[in-house]
Amino acid sequence: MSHLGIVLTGSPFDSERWRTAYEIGRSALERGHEVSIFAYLDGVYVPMTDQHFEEAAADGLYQKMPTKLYQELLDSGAEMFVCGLCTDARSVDTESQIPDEITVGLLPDLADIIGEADRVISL
Amino acid sequence: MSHLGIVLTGSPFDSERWRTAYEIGRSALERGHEVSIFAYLDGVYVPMTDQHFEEAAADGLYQKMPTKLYQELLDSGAEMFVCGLCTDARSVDTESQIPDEITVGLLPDLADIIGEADRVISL
Amino acid sequence: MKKSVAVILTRAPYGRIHLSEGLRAAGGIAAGFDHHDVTVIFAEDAVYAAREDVDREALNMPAQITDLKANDGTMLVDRSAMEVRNIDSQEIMDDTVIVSASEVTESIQDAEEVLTF
Amino acid sequence: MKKSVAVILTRAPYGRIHLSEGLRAAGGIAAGFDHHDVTVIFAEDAVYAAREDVDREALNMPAQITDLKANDGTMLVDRSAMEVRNIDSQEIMDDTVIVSASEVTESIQDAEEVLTF
Amino acid sequence: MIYLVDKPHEDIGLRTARGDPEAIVVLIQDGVFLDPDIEGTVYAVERDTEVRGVTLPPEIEPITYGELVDLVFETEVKTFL
Amino acid sequence: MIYLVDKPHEDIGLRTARGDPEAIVVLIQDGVFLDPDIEGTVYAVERDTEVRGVTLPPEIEPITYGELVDLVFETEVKTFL
Repeated sequence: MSHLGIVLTGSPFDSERWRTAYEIGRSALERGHEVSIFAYLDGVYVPMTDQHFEEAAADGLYQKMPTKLYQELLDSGAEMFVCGLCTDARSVDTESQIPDEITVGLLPDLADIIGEADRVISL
Repeated sequence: MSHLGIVLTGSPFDSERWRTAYEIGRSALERGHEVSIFAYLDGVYVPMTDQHFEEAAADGLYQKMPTKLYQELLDSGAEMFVCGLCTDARSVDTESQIPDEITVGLLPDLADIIGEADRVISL
Repeated sequence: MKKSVAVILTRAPYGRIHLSEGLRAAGGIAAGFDHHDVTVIFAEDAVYAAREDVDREALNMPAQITDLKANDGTMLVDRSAMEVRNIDSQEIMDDTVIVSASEVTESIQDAEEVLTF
Repeated sequence: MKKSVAVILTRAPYGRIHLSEGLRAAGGIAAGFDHHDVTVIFAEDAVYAAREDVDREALNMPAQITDLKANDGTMLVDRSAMEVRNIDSQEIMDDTVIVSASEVTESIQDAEEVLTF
Repeated sequence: MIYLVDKPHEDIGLRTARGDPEAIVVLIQDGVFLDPDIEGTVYAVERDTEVRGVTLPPEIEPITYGELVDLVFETEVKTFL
Repeated sequence: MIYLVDKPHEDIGLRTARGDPEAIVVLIQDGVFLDPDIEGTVYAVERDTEVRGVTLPPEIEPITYGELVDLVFETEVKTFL
């Protein structure tokens, strides 16, 4: 078993990085690896609870919202942090809008992931 | 008196469009014009209440957060809409996280602004 | 007041919401009280989205295009942007019209308002 | 485990948070438990931010750079990105080191991890 | 007509402006780094040039947001941001 | 070493890969539109090519996320996204 670190900086609607991070993270978990995700900058918008967007469902990218896909990662054992300064700046309420499994962290957590993971991918 | 419409699609931290929209809107209001802003896509993150980011204050761009600057626009009489589908998709709680002066609207409101404004700027 | 509006799509289609939501805005503007005249222009990296081989369902395009067409909106594709990206005319969907760079310029000039996504 | 980390800044500095927050991340990584070796690379449009004429206060850079330097981080500027943008060596701040394209390549190659902002 | 031009939309923005003999180009945000080869008047938003430490060539005039608003109501505006 | 390359960071990504005789380039997201002129192995993420309707040239191999993860743990990875 190896350990993959992922740094995620893009918002759910402005780039594909959130989706790529999900796909890579899921594949790594399925292969029995450990996954740690650090959400930084607009990446903290990604795992927010209660995203609804029926109009964009179709068969498309938002058929399952980032809320759902990241909850799946958490349920499969991914470790995840959101940068607390970033959530404060963006008025994301970490109590009510970030899943309980996610740790509100700071840069030392990112430094630790970099030190502990076998590989880090920056998205 | 003329009427300026502004369509805002960028988030507060990923591009400068929110700031440009503020500056142009403020100047138009100071000159006695009417200003209507339609926040669409990640633009709905811009006027969210309770943004805090002491670390980025300095003399810089976030010395006054988007929360504050857009509240100033509202206090000066700007009319503002956020796209309700966009807030739902982003899990923005319009009750608690969007100022009361802002109308949660839909595309017909954008169509009206385009029809009523003398000029429309898209940011 | 009814106006002519150009909606310019500029971004690569996949992984972000701009193409689908730009089209939705175009349809919504055309369907509004004033029934604005809306021309959608696939420009820059958005020309990738006008290709037949694109999975429109996966881009949430069909409903938006139906709404736009129902309100007499038109869709233009910038040939000069296609050329830069080695996209051939045969690759482009039938429900769009391929136009030259100068026709793109003209249709932006003629529009009373321009929105960019 | 202590690692060497390259933090590549790629975006134009003003109006978005990436430059300031990329530098803050670099400093935070250097200051962490492992005291990683951090090299910040001003590349692409971020070379604009390495110019003396830039208002560093307005970009919230000073505190971040102080933290980075206090933890032995270094800042490189990609000369090839400067050339494309007509930026002269004299315009670049003293606390950064201008390096050639191949030195940039080498320092990215040598780094065990790469983060891009 | 006014053409508000930012990077990275300068290609379509300037191309459109070139077709207009009465074009007024206003460089805004990162657009102030551009030095467009174009007939007609070119402005750059003063605040955006200042904060970026950009020295404008003599043929490009600085413009304040207030002046820009006046200009926008005098003629039509096309935005390329 | 693996170079994960997306647009618009292809310049610095491919430039870095060119200096490595054992480079494995993996095109990802909008990077699958690229056709890089480079020695060595080039992959493109399968899902990203499919959804974009991109037909890969014969010298570019599709790769699944799972295969990419395996590859990443076999060698080092540099990301240019």
